[in-house]
Amino acid sequence: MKRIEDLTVKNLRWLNTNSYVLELSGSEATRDIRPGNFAEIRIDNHPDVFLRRPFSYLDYNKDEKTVSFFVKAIGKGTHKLGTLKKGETVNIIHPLGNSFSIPENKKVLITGGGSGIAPFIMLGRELKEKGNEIHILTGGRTSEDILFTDEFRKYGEVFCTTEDGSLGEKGLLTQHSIFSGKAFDYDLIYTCGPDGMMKAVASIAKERSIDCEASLENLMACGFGVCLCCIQETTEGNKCVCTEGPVFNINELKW
Amino acid sequence: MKRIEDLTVKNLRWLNTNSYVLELSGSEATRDIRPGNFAEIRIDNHPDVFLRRPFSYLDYNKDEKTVSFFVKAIGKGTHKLGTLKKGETVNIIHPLGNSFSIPENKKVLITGGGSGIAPFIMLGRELKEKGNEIHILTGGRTSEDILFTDEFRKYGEVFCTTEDGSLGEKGLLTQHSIFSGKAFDYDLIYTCGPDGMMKAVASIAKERSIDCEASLENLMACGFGVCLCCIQETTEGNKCVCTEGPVFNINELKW
Amino acid sequence: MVDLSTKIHELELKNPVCTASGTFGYGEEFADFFDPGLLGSIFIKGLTLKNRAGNPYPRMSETASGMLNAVGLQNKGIDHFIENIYPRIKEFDTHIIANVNGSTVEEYVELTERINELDHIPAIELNISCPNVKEGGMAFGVSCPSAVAVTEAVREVYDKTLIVKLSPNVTDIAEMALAVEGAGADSISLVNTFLGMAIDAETRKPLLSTITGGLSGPSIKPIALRMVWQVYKAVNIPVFGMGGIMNATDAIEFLLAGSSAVQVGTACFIDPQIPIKIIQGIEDYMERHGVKEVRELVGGLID
Amino acid sequence: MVDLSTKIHELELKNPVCTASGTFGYGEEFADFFDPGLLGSIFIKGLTLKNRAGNPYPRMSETASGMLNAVGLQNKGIDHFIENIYPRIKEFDTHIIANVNGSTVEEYVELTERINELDHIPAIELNISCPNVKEGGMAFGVSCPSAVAVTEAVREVYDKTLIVKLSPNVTDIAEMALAVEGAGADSISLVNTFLGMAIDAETRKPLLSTITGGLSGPSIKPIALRMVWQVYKAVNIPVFGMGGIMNATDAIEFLLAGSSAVQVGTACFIDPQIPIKIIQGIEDYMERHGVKEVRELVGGLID
Ligand SMILES: Cc1cc2nc3c(=O)[nH]c(=O)nc-3n(C[C@H](O)[C@H](O)[C@H](O)COP(=O)(O)OP(=O)(O)OC[C@H]3O[C@@H](n4cnc5c(N)ncnc54)[C@H](O)[C@@H]3O)c2cc1C
Ligand SMILES: Cc1cc2nc3c(=O)[nH]c(=O)nc-3n(C[C@H](O)[C@H](O)[C@H](O)COP(=O)(O)OP(=O)(O)OC[C@H]3O[C@@H](n4cnc5c(N)ncnc54)[C@H](O)[C@@H]3O)c2cc1C
Ligand SMILES: Cc1cc2nc3c(=O)[nH]c(=O)nc-3n(C[C@H](O)[C@H](O)[C@H](O)COP(=O)(O)O)c2cc1C
Ligand SMILES: Cc1cc2nc3c(=O)[nH]c(=O)nc-3n(C[C@H](O)[C@H](O)[C@H](O)COP(=O)(O)O)c2cc1C
Ligand code: FES
Ligand code: FES
Repeated sequence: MKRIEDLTVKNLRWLNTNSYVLELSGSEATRDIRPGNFAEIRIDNHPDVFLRRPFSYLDYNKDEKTVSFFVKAIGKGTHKLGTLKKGETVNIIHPLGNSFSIPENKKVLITGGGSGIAPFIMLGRELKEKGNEIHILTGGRTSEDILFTDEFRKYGEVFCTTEDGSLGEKGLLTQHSIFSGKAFDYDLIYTCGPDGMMKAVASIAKERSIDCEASLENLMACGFGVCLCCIQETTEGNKCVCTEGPVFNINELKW
Repeated sequence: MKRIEDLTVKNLRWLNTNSYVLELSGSEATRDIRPGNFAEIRIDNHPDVFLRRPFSYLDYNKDEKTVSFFVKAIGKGTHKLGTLKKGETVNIIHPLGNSFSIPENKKVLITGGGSGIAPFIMLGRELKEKGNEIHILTGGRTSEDILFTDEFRKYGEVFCTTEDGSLGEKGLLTQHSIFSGKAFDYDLIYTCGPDGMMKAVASIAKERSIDCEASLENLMACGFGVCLCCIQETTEGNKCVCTEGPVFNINELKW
Repeated sequence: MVDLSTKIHELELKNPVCTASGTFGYGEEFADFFDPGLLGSIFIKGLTLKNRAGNPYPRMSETASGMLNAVGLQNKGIDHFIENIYPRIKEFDTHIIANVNGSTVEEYVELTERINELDHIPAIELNISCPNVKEGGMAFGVSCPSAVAVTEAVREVYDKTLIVKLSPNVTDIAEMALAVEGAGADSISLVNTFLGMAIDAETRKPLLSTITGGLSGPSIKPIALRMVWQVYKAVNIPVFGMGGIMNATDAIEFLLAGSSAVQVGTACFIDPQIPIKIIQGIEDYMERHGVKEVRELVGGLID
Repeated sequence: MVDLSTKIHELELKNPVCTASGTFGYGEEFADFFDPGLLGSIFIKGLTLKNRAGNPYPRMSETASGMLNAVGLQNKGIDHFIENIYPRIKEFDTHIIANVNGSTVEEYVELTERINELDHIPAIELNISCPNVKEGGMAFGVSCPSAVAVTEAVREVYDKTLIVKLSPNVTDIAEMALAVEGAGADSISLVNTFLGMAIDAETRKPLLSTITGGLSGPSIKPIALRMVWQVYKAVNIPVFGMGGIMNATDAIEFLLAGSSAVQVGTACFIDPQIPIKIIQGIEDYMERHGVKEVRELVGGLID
């Protein structure tokens, strides 16, 4: 069930100069949250922000009734959201969208760039519970962008690339040696991040006939399937990213 | 000279449930400020406040480079302004408008209702410096609304009315016994407040052939004479309240 | 207790708060947020005869106090609607009103005939004002003769309540309203979106795939309100007013300007419960002002 | 160093940032804030032949991301202007452009003739789009024949640069633009304000003395931008674009849509220094994007 809730800022922690984790408490919706879902957050007190903004969950805690988000401050709304103080109220609609598939006892690769790593902590945890072997590959411009590696290590082996070579292998995410290695025998690849990165991962997956799921970040006006603004062209026609996505099997996408 | 300044909130003090004093520091404009002048304050971070809001000075301090305003929270902008915190920045254009006339060694009556008392502290001080005898009459709904009496007592005798009789005489400001007393021999009356009150004071003044100046609060879009939205009908045609006012001799007004 | 009911031709509305086509899906999408049966009526997403994919992505751009959309009437066509959606929503405890679109007069007529067969749809809203389709749509709504032609043709085959939705992208809205009244409309709804545009200065590209799109939200409210008032004064049929209604005060302003009922659009994206809050807010206002029947407010502007 | 200069007919502008009529007074009111001579040009407050008191108070109402005004061309008439104001402003180091208003074609012509005598006014802006006057004004700007009539008549007596300011309250702005181009206009400026309305729900009264007024500010930007783009594609004369420009990015969007220069209006009330900030912002943008001449941006939309 979708809910509209007024939640309380429990914590807002900047991780580096351009991203932060926003933790909200008081949610009755946690039991419905699945890895890949997102929320529509209303951003108040900004004269130029009219619509809500969609964010994937970073994590949630049923007992503490908290949900958290990893946000990259890229524009007016995300900057404004980053000025919230502990105790302030945030109005959110959630949980929204579909979720990643969770296989059992398979070997999977998670690839995330930028804010695209947000949905993968919850995914990693669930995948591990189901006995999957997990590799996590994250990419960024510099070492500053490589986040949550400690958390990811709880679920599997972590690899990374940076464009300046300051951490992990130097280059783009899809240039990582993992892709050329012999052990590239995954049953399923997950990807989320900039369009170019996701498409590159998808084309590798296709080439090797590996199943692949991508989480899209199309522009949204509503987030719950009524405005039809967020559509993605698929083999079955236009689909709503907010209700039929954000997770798509890449075979559906006309990439 | 009009200036656009970014000032710092030195203090914001609520006086009762619906009004506060906002003190700003860092102003280079204080030497140009005259009693009756006002400032156009930009109110940020409110999605529905587009234009600046005009406020008369409550006071200023040349040495400390501060200016202060007495604000009644009556709508969205004035409420928002009341949430400012010490250290935050406020953009203001000032000083604007004309000012009250300052006679010498005369007997004057100041009448102020609601936020209309704001301009009279500065006026009282200057009038006293010029050797005038000053009576100050303020009115409000209840005793809570009667403010700054200690300050006013420095400049002259203070009278007041409240509608509920909780302080001073019971009734409307113009029902005060001062108006029917024998000693109603003022050379000049000043008035600022709700339209109805000012008009009632003005009609008494006219009746007794006493000079009277009223400070108007017409709706303003710019505050410095270019939009022509704030006009007041006068005997000499439409005048701009923001440049040719806000202070008018009532003989000019078609009241 | 105040009386919120209002009447549009033969349509009795339990209250004057409806939701605008294209912003409320088929109503079911809001069932988690409130009971859609509480609304005055629901104007469902625009229908066409055949499946329409709509325009390419991107279709949306946020603007100052509003948004542009270029959806382009995406829907699966009338057959799909009748088979799959209608059965699910027909039992809502309020009126379902179909928003009818065509690229020719014949298409409008054929679609109307199909909808006419559906017992639980007591009214149609003839959309001659969609700015987001290449053929038909707004083209019908910006010239009197074509607006008259499509209204007359549809009137011919439709006996239930016929609402014609006007485009605000015209010089004289009252003239358009009079024309469609003369052509047999039972009611007029306005405004549809204003044709607008947004550009990304960094890339120098338009922000919508179609370059131009439809502007909605509070930014258009002052113009929409003026048009409703002009139309109210010009015609003798009831008006559904809309355009930027975000709260009960906005809705009351539209009633005062002459709307018999209002439609809430874009606001539903930001606060999906807003229609219910508006009903409540109108009730509060009426109690506060001693207004017994909401109908007293309609056209109640003191000018 | 980038080249900000642009040309409108015979008018060389040192930069494309001008200020809109009615929002910048006669320029002198801004002298405390910046040197008006730095502007591309100054469109001064609308002039009429005779003294005009304008409309009664109240004349202003704030709206979502904008404002309504009902000033109604208050000014002291051309004689007063020539005697008292012109001598003070004629030495500004930029072009002073007069905004010309009439209620009949003859008035427009007579006023133009008077202005023609003023050496330091190299151009006029024919305002056929003021929504706030009962006679003339917008009436000329919403029908092609009357727009043509007034433009032709004024062209007859005026050899300097003739800019015609269009009303956005029309069905087909490109058609209007083509008509006035055909009638001899050297340039087109748009948009004037949109006819809007505001109501106080508590008192049930209109918030403007004239009930309706002109909407300006960022709320209208998407529609204004679309109209500028349509006009740019339709005509061969240069365009002054305006409507809700609040910063350099907005101004660049108007340039990309086809404005040779822009006018900044309502924004001047909120930040009187904004025109200068916009000049600086355009310069920064050009440097960042390696654009050498601002003229390269005009109509540079990649569609
Ligand atoms: C399903 C989904 C999940 C997402 N999850 C995350 C996440 O976990 N962390 C994160 O940092 N970001 C996430 N995003 C992206 C995030 O929504 C945008 O970064 C945010 O909306 C930008 O808002 P802004 O006001 O800062 O940007 P603006 O200043 O408005 O614009 C900057 C850019 O942001 C993008 N944008 C603006 N509005 C929207 C919108 N309504 N929907 C989508 N994109 C928009 C546009 O590309 C625009 O050019 C997600 C997006 C989607 C659709
Ligand atoms: C010269 C002058 C001096 C003033 N001095 C003071 C003062 O010292 N202290 C004080 O508390 N108030 C003063 N006011 C009134 C003050 O400007 C308004 O109370 C304030 O603008 C209301 O803003 P708001 O957003 O809270 O109201 P809104 O929510 O916008 O509207 C509430 C009401 O406030 C009034 N209002 C709104 N905008 C303006 C505006 N731009 N100009 C004038 N009135 C407006 C309208 O009547 C409106 O109905 C003065 C006004 C003027 C013109
Ligand atoms: C995303 C979106 C889709 C719309 N689709 C339709 C439609 O299918 N048919 C129609 O008549 N109007 C459609 N409209 C217009 C609305 O019904 C309404 O007329 C307009 O948005 C103005 O009201 P608002 O400002 O309250 O949104 C749509 C509007 C939006 C924002
Ligand atoms: C208070 C006010 C007065 C105006 N007076 C005039 C005028 O005298 N002549 C004119 O052609 N336009 C006048 N305009 C319209 C502006 O020049 C401009 O076309 C319009 O405001 C749109 O631009 P903006 O959104 O940047 O303000 C006026 C606008 C405002 C807000
Ligand atoms: S965002 Fe509205 S339908 Fe997906
Ligand atoms: S407020 Fe603009 S002229 Fe007075």
